[in-house]
Amino acid sequence: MGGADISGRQSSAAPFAIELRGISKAFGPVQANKDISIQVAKGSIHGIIGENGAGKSTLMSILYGFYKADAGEIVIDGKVTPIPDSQSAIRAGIGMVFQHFKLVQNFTVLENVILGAEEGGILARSLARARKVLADLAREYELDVDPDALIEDLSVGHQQRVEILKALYRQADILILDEPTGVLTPAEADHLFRILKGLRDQGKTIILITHKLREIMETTDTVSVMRRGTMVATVRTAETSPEELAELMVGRKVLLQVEKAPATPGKTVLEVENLRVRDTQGVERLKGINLTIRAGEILGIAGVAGNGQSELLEVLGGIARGIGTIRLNGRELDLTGRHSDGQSRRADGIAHVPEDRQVLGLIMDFTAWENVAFGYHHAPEYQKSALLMDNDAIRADCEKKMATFDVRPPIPTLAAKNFSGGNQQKIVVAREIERNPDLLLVGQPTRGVDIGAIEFIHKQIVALRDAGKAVLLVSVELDEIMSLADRIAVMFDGRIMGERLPDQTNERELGLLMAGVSGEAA
Amino acid sequence: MGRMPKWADAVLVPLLSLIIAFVISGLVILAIGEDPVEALKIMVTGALGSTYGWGYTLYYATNFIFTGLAVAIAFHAGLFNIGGEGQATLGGLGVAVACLMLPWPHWSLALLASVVLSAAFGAAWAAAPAWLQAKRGSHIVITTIMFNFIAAALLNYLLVNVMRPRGQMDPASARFPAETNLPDLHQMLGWFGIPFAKGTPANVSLFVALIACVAVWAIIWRTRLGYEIRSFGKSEKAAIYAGISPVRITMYAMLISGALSGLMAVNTVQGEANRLLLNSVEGAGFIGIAVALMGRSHPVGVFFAALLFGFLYQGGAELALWTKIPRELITVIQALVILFTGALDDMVRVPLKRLFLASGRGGQ
Amino acid sequence: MDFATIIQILDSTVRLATPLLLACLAGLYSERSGVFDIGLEGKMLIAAFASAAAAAATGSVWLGLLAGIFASLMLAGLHGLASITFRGNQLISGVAINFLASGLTVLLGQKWFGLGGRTPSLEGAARFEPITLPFAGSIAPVPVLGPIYSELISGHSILVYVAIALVPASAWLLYRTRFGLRLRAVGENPAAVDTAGVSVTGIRYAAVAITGILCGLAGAYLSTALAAGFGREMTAGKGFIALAALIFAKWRPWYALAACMLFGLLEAVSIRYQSIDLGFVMIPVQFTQALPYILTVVILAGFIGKAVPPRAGGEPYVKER
Amino acid sequence: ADPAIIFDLGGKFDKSFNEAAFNGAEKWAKETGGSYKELEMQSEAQREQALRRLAESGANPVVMTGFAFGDVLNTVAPDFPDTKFAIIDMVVEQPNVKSVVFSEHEGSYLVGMMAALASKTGTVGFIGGMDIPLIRKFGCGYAQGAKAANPNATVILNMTGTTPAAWNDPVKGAELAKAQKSQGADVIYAAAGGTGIGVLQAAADEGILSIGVDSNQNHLHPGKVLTSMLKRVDVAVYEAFKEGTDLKPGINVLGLKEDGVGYALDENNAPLVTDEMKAAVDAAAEKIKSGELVVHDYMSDDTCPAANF
Ligand SMILES: Nc1ncnc2c1ncn2[C@@H]1O[C@H](COP(=O)(O)OP(=O)(O)OP(=O)(O)O)[C@@H](O)[C@H]1O
Ligand SMILES: Nc1ncnc2c1ncn2[C@@H]1O[C@H](COP(=O)(O)OP(=O)(O)OP(=O)(O)O)[C@@H](O)[C@H]1O
Ligand SMILES: [Mg+2]
Ligand SMILES: [Mg+2]
Repeated sequence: MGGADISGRQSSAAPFAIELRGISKAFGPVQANKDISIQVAKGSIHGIIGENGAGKSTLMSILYGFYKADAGEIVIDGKVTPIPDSQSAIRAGIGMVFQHFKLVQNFTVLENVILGAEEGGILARSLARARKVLADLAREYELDVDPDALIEDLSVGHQQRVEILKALYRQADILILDEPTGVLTPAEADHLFRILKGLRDQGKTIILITHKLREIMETTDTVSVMRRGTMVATVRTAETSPEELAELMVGRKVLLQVEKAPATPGKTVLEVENLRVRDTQGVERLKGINLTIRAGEILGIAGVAGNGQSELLEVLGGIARGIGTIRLNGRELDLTGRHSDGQSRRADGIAHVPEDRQVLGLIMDFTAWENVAFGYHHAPEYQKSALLMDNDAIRADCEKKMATFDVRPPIPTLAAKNFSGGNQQKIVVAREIERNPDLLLVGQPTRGVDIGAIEFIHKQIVALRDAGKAVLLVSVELDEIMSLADRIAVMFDGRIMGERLPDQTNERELGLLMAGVSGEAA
Repeated sequence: MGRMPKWADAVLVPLLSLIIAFVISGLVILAIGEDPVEALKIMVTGALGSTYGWGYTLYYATNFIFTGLAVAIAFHAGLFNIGGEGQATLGGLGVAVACLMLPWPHWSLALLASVVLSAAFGAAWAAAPAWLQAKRGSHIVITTIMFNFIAAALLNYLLVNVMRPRGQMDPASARFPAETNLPDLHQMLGWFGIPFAKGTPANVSLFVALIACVAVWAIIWRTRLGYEIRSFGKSEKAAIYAGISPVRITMYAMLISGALSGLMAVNTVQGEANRLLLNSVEGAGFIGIAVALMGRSHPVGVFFAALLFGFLYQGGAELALWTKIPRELITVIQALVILFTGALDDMVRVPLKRLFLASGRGGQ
Repeated sequence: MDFATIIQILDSTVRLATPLLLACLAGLYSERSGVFDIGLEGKMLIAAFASAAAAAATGSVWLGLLAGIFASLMLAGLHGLASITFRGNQLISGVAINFLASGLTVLLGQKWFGLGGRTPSLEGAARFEPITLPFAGSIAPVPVLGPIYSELISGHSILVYVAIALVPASAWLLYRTRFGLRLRAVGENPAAVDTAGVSVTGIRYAAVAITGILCGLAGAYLSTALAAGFGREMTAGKGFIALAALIFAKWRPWYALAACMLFGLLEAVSIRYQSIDLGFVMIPVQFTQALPYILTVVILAGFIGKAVPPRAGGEPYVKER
Repeated sequence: ADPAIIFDLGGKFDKSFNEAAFNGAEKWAKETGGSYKELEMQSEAQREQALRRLAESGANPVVMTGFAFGDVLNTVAPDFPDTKFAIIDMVVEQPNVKSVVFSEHEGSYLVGMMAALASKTGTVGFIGGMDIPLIRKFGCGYAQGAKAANPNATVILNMTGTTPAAWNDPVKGAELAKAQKSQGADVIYAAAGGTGIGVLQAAADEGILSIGVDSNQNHLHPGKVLTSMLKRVDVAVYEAFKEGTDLKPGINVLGLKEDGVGYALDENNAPLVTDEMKAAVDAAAEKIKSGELVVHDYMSDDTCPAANF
């Protein structure tokens, strides 16, 4: 049963494994899913792609009974099957691996696997049986994990295996995976896809959500594209191209190339030597980073999420502590002491557009004007006297920034949470760039931001560079790095795997570096 | 619009919750065989019908303003300080030390000293739980509860073994010198020729409380510290990003909170009893929770909520005096207010939100 | 201190630790399921009142016990409603419940009995009498073992034995059964339980109900076994000591037994000795009384063995924001 | 004007001190058909408000039970020169205050004798409420009586606590009684307000004798309460109410001679009290009344010849 004839099997007579009809779901004022219908054939891998916030996870959570749809019906194997809760989904043979794992951290693998699927009131028997079943599954699908290990001691890849084992233990025929590779190394991802293909060949139906077109093209049989809560198309993978999918996803022709003059780097602004950072669990996340950025230069950091980029931004931005040396304009920065916090970094001339604007960059309940002072509330121009802040001055400043950055609606008293994602990002970028810092840290500047805003934000970053400032750009979007950065460093497992110039490299080479294959070997 | 307007969340929700609490309280009165309307009448005339009643109502309200502000400012920092009892207990100790230590020539100087010491003692008692929360992650709710009990034991020890004058039977400190006695409203209004009942405990501390209201308002909404406290309370992660130290803010917020609780003792210990008694706090620390919840942690709201509870307290005392309804009725009302405005908030808010959403959609 | 005195103090410890143990185990269920409960005190209080009132009215301590459990369950249900269904603040709900119990017991007591919040004294079948275990009389003269069996182990009311039996029972339930697995999971990561097809709400309500029942036992013990009737505020902070014991015990049944016995011992000692002379220093009774709270703070501070509460504790389970 | 009475923290149904006062007031009401205002203290800090409110409402005289009112009364009485106050168990020297104090040591002496005579072990116990000189006065008189009846008697003395909570902790009272029993005591005298209820209960449970206080508590556990030390608070209240607005200020000491204290004998304890016991005790009572026998008052010099506190 080869992958090639799968699409051929979709005769209209055979019932689909899954059919969703007219699903709608709103979270308060946000319409996450609008009248969505799809059909997935039995024994196929069906991909779903779409931008952040397009509603993919919501749709799958409805299929799994985690959320209740406002309207629509679910048909499993040709039968209308109401799925009001996860119990019903499990009974209907559906298993789901969530984007954020649903595991009990201080339980063993075995306990997590039997949770909710125990036999009888007493555990001993269930545990014994599960141990046997797990051993069988491990042999069958290369899914081995130590059944007695605590989840908190497992790597992310292994935790994901536990999630898959959970579903298989419940004899799921339909397996949903929500962005399973976001946290995996390329090798782990390959392993996962081998498993998925194996499962498909056993007749199981798989729905795979991912942002990565390469994975869609390599793994799926059919693919659906979502945009802003609606289903825009379902096509056979064999009959489409990455370009077409990207266009469907975004709603217009993509591939933006940033207009920018060649860089004219000046003196060295930032020097990082042998920087090491441990997270709260004591795991070393940065394992000796060395890099420099010069004035008038954008250094792009590429890499799969979770390889230390966040920690790098955090330690530079004064959120995390580390050891090693960081020099800014030749002056050594404090990495552990009193002057290692965000306030000191700002005073040193470092501005930071954080990766997650809603969690870090903004106080969602604060008004726009309060957010404009966020982090700069000690700035002299915002003070009325030694004790009191000058709220009028901040409001006036906010109005100015809103005008410059075209924030809509330009109402300083509106709470941050009431702006759309793109406009929230503009507020953050305005706040940080307008400080005219010596070094700008930017993390995922355009995540979840529409194309118009992307162009605008990119232009602002380039303008800052042209004003002779240094920029450190972290992004998981290779396109963004390629088009914006003057120099690219690739991070893998807490180390810099190598540096390349954008016009002397290609996505393949960068991809290999991102996968941990060192530059010399590549 | 389709969204719940701000005023509805700030005023309508607590008001509806309050009404539910009062309706249930009325049912409780009916259940014990009394007439709720009659009870309300007694409460209103007893608490608000004369300057005498007002004297007590304002006296109690003064306590609740202090403890309400204390809870509110901690709420702004995302901290739940239920240690007001203990902090006010220690504040009382501060007042006693201030009044007994030096011979003060005039009440104003004594007031200054007791304000400083009561605030300092209250803040000190809040410092340990704050530090443990900030540095060691010990849950501040539990530690402040524990510190309430420890404070009670400490005061008990001090009053029985250290501060009780020889020959006195009840565990209380010596009487404070007459020079430290604070002028009451009768005296103060008398300066302006306004008549006010004699012998009520409302005193100059009321004005200290009002000043505290303004000060807390200014701190929260007008200073950098307040800005940082609010930021930290909304999102600890974002606060760290902005360079706001969680340890520092936890400490400051709790120190201010403890100081406010401690200040309450100026009213009860120096303003009323003129000596340190075993339990002069009498649950005001807990009522602060209800006051802050109802007042939505805003000083203006706290002021009105404190007045309401002052009214309930004085009204309740009158009820106990003139009817068969025990004073514990007030405890029940207080419980219901906390329950409905604090814990069952969503019971009112969610349907209200839906109503606004529906009316918004219908209007479009 | 002679042997007989030690036996007496330990005997008293067992009696005084029993309400703590029942309340502590009660809290354990709720908190293990992720619902913080600082309303143990209130539930105990209302149960103490209801059982004494019902026992006084009916003359049967068993009916009293049922009434106590029922009353405590009502408050537990209220806490569940606030913290599970309406996703309110669990701590605030707990505070409210304590006040509610404190007010209602006096209000109702005054209405029914007119004794200023007290219930009439209970006698005979309206009280739990001490049980003499078999052979207690005949073994008594045996040195050491005799007094230990006949005075320390024998001669307590049935609820004391129930409380102690509940320790292994709880340990078994929590760690060896399906219900226990789900209960612990729901306190650690409710989303994991939800996606595994088990109702988070159901488990949490079940846990809160068990808490209600056990607090009912604790309250009934106070007013119908330890004392002979209800007096206002008769729990006098025992619910908070139980809470302290729960933290001290790191939310585990066997540790809970040890913690409650320790705190019971402190109480027994502080009743007997107004101050303890250690030769070089006098320990005032107030210190002994405050020791449970001080120890809990020390434990919470993590200087000796950190107490990590259930990870999802205190947070309502919210799927859709 | 109606008279008024304020009960202290234990409440008017404490079966002891406050209840005695209540009974006195009730007796007055029944005899005269008059009505009176009453108030129960619920917290320490409320005292002044309660006192003022009653005085203000026109009640006269205002009677209060308990030493704890002393300090407050001192400040309130001058504000109401036309109102008469009576305080029990405390001396307040104000022109409009009548202070009633009792010679509890005399009554305690008598029940101490009875305890020693009834004891088979030669060990008797005393459980006081809050540890204050007043309660030590009880304990000291009791110990003197016990030693007088049996010079070899051992008297175990315990106090429940140091705060007003000690008046209302039956569980603690019961635990203390059990502890005393294990030390050999077979008669225990409780002078501890509501806490005493627990002492009497535990003594009955454990099969030993107890002695009640203030009111006649013999009926609480018929046949198990040896006697009760009567303190005629009821008489004091009754008298004060009867005097009404003509209440005579000054200090009033009520001892055995004035029938202010005594011991209770009724059908509940008749089987327990032998004729010899009664004879011995009554003889001592006569001697005290005549002044031939002086029982040492602890509060006169803070010492006790018969016991160590
Ligand atoms: N529990 C929730 N409560 C409220 N709003 C939600 C919730 N979950 C999702 N949303 C909103 O619904 C919309 C769709 O979200 P969803 O998570 O389904 O997107 P997605 O396509 O999976 O995005 P991503 O690629 O970032 O995972 C977003 O606007 C999101 O903010
Ligand atoms: N939680 C919320 N509460 C109230 N209004 C909201 C909320 N979330 C979004 N909105 C409103 O809904 C509108 C759409 O928001 P959304 O984030 O979906 O925009 P978007 O289409 O993704 O825009 P962008 O491309 O800029 O991210 C915005 O105008 C915003 O004001
Ligand atoms: Mg998603
Ligand atoms: Mg968006």
